[in-house]
Amino acid sequence: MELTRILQILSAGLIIGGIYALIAVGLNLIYGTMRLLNIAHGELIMLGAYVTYWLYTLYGVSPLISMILVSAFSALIGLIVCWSIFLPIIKTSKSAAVLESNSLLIFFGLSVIFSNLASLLWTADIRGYSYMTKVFYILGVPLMHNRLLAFLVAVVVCILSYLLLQKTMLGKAIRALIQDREASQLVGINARFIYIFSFCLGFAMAGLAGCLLSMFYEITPFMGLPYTIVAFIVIVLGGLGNIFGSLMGGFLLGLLETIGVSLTSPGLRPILSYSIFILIILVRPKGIFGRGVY
Amino acid sequence: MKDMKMLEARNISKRFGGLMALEDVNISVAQGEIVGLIGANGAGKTTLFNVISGTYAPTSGRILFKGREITGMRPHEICRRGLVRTFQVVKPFRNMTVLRNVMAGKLFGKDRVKNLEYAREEALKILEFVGLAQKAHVLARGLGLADHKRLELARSLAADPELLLLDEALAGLTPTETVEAMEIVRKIHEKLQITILMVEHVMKAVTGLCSRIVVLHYGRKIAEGTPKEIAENPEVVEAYLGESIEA
Amino acid sequence: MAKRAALYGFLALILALLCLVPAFASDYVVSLFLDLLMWIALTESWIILSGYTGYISLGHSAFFGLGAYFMAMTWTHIPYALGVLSGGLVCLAFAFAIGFPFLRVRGPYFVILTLGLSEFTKYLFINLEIKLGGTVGRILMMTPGLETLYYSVLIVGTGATITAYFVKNSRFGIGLFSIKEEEDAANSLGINTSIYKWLAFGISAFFPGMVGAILALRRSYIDPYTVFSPAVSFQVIVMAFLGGFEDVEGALLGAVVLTLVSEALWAQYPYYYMIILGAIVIFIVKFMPLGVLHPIKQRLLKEPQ
Amino acid sequence: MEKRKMSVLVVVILGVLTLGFFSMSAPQALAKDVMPVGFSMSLTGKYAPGAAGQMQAYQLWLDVVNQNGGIYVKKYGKKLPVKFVYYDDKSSADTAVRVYEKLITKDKVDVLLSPYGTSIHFAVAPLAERYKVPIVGSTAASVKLRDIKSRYFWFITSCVPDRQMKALVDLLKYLNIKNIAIIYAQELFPRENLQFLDPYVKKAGFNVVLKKDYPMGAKDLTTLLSEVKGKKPHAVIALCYPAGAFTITTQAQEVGLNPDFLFELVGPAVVVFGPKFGAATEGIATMGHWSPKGKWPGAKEFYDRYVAKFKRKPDYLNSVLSYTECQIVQQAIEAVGSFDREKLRNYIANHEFETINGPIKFAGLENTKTPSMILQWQKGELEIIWPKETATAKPLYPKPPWPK
Repeated sequence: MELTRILQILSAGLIIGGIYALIAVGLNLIYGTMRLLNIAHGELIMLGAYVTYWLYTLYGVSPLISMILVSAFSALIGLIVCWSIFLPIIKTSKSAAVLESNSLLIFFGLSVIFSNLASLLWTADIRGYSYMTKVFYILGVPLMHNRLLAFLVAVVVCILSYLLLQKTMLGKAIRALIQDREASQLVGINARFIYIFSFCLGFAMAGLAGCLLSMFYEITPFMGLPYTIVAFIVIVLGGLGNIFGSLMGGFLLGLLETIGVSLTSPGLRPILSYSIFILIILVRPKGIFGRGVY
Repeated sequence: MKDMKMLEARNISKRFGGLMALEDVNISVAQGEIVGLIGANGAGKTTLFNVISGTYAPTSGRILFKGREITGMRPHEICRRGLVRTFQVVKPFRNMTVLRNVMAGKLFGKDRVKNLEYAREEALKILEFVGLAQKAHVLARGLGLADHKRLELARSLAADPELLLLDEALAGLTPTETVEAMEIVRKIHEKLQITILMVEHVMKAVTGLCSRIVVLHYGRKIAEGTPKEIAENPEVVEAYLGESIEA
Repeated sequence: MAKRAALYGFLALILALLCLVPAFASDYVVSLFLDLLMWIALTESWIILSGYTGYISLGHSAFFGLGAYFMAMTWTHIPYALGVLSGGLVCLAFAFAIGFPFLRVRGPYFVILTLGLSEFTKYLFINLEIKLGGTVGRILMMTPGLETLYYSVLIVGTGATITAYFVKNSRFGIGLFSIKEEEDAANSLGINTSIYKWLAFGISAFFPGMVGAILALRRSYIDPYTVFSPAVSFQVIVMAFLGGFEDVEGALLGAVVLTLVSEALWAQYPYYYMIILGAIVIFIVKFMPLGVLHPIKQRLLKEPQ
Repeated sequence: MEKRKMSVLVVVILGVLTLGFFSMSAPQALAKDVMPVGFSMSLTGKYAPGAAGQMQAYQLWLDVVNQNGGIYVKKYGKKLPVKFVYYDDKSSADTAVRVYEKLITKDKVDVLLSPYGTSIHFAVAPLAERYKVPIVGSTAASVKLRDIKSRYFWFITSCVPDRQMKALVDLLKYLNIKNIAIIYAQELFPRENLQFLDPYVKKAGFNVVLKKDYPMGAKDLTTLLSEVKGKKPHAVIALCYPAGAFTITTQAQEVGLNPDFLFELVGPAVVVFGPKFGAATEGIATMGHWSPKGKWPGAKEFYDRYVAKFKRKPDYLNSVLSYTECQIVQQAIEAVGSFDREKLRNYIANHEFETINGPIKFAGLENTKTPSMILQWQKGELEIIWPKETATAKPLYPKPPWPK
């Protein structure tokens, strides 16, 4: 195989992997700290994409600026949802199992509400816009500016969130909470604040991912579910609660998919990625990187 | 018959990655004995229990129960042969009633009772025996610690053990509760004729109940003998006991 | 005892009424009940594994789709009843085949693993279809009438409910609940946890296979995207959770409440009903965290819990 | 205690809702002064984006008819305004089947319109036969429709894969193309098209340099497209659905794949395609058999009204097919003069209809009157470029390079 083609495959894998990582890290943050499986994650991506789309088409706001606006908007949704629904429920839940199942239901309700609200407000039409469609060559590999941008932003945000967890006091507190909820509360960590913080951060990352994706994929009210499924698979591959694992898992899945496809047929991609996923979980029932925080 | 070996663990080693949790441990329990297993935290007591009861397979070594090999068997198979354990951190079936917890032991233990009604009657008898009968219909999660420990005992008894492994059945109890619990253990041994191997931190209980004591230290057996011999063993005193035995 | 007899009588009466539905109701009502019974069958069978052992499965759509495809492939070659039954048996066999390794995986990992399974089977069938038939999707001709399908689903739904009831109140059921509460302790207490989970998984897969087989004929057109849709699994979970997650009655009530409420809303507010439904789900969880049945039950039993 | 009360309240509310639903009476059967027309629509779920164009076409027809005071029905001696009775089928075939059962047996509507999409058409078709109700299908295309063997169901589209692919290959021959690459989605319609494309291609003696499939929902086709580019085909035939068309159009620009002829099966006729890709649409061809410039009565008028009402263009496939369907139903009612199902059926089966898409006549289930056509984006409009008889513009060949 010629070199440019190999590079092409690798770059495609890395780009899609970077976006997977961004989506998965946001999801895992919420799972890790609160043990809540957010099945409305894809719907937040959808909302982020719509907000970017409308800001761009109606007011000409550049998606570069929207990245910040959308993140803030999603964080605000996170704040409202967390404060009005989840904090009271965490307080009153009788056991972890009840909490886990009830949160699943609530997120299910939210995802239904979000996607149908979007469809009601903006119709179910497919939407999209073109932004930064100039092509750029790196080592002979063509890349569209918007995808390169999305990749860079995703990676930077993932690394920043990783550094946040590693280097700051807040990050240490979050990691402590992920590792041992009770012990961390004993040493005086304000769990309530961290819940809200990680909830908002997770939501903001989903919104941001939506903003990035909207630059090159089509937008519909029901686009969320496939992203949720991918995010689930990535966080399980990397280990639940393991942020570093999600980052790696995202890239791993992205590369596996593109490399696998180039060796076989694109039609086999889903079979390939799901069978690899199933095999990995059967061999390592706690993900490749296991639980724990790096 | 008194000297028949109920349990024989020969040259047990267990390695977790680079950590040697048990190294060449030999331990045997004769029928009718109460043997105490002591050692500091991390000495490998619970690991030894896990290996004997089948939760972990040993890295090397053999385990014989009533002269038959049980090495590598799964926990339920070992239980059905009459070797039943309790857990240090109690593991009741929280959302089932106390009675159902004990019925589970009756249904799946050595007797493998098929009839639910019969199991219920038997379970009630056992609850009576450990003094938990009046709470038979309470959900297990509503019990206090002392009752949880009793329930743990009752559930294990329901499985009809010949050898009972008690993992810190007395830990965390108040002095009065400890005395009551010791009484139950004694009753189990004397009335039900069940052989007992117990891990215990409460030295009063160990010396009061056990005819023989084995001491583990960093995964190795460093001493074995009567309570008196152990108390006078300088190596043990240095490693672990020290002042607590005098107290 | 008298109370129990009254209850049995009541249930028999309901069953008899259900049998009579096609005789006096319009086709629309029959099809509504068919839908309802389908969800009952799916939810009741789901709780046999997930409600009783706590292994929450998103794999129901895999079994549903497998049953549907089995029927689509054998339709007109083998008799209807045999096709439905074998649809279930194929799923049972499939669940048994994958059960041991799958059920070693616990907690949320199991949830996602089963989601992966149902997606995997979906794409497997897409590729198989292309290899075998050249296209994706099949049309089924000369399908049985609404009444036949209705009675079939009635039988399967009743069967699933009765099975769920007897499993729960049996020695087997106590074993399953012990696994849910403390798997290690259950194992140490003599329960062969792997076999128990494995059996529950198989039984739980049997019914959606049959339902899928029947529903394939009702749709008369199937393709992998629609029959392996994860929506089936999600809806089953919502119903089971609403009902309180581990009760035969709860699953029944959850299925009935969600189906009827969504039907009532759906006919009235075609654009809003999903939003209202989502809000209702959140509302119920917020104010009845143990399911809709729980407060009623508490009131009836006056049991301090 | 608060909580307990709350839960009881919830149960009561749910109960009332449910009861209210069941006690709801059927539509009033008083003097006949309105004509209920029923259908199921994918308002939510995965088909919702495509179904929007159909729903709007129905609404436009409703407006047009009711502005004239309704449809004249001889039996009642007056014009009856149309009232829609429709439900959301959540993009699920089960629900759609229930909707039609409800419309027929409970709501007792006078006439039925079709649902959205091939799979739901297939699920609903047996009902037409069972209840002997005529339904004119719109947004469905598959060779399998010929297997349905219903006397009460028809399909308008001429995008039936065998005919469509023949038209495509004829065009390719006309353009004198030699090397072609085929990429196709793993879905019913694209696969069916491939089935028929293959033999035509073989017969025409084209050189197929690449033929690969991709899964539905694939988000990254750059590797596939750069492989295609490496083979240097003259024509790229993408048998895709709208999502794939978006991805292919974007990523073909990215990898610099610019064949002389680019055909994307379904997608370029979707309303948002033009606004999204702007100048990049130039030269992209797709299937379809309508254009406002077509020499058919009412075509332009339909287009203008649609744009005026919805502030957007109609979907050249879904909206037009659905509107055509309404026209056929309307003409049948006017001719028969009642809602007698058997008479309506016979009329639809045996007569020719004048529509915004030209004359339509059914042979069996299929509309054989309308030829299969190829559309192409030219200067921001979709033009019919094939066959020559209905063409509104000449084919633009070779396709110009992507805009910088």
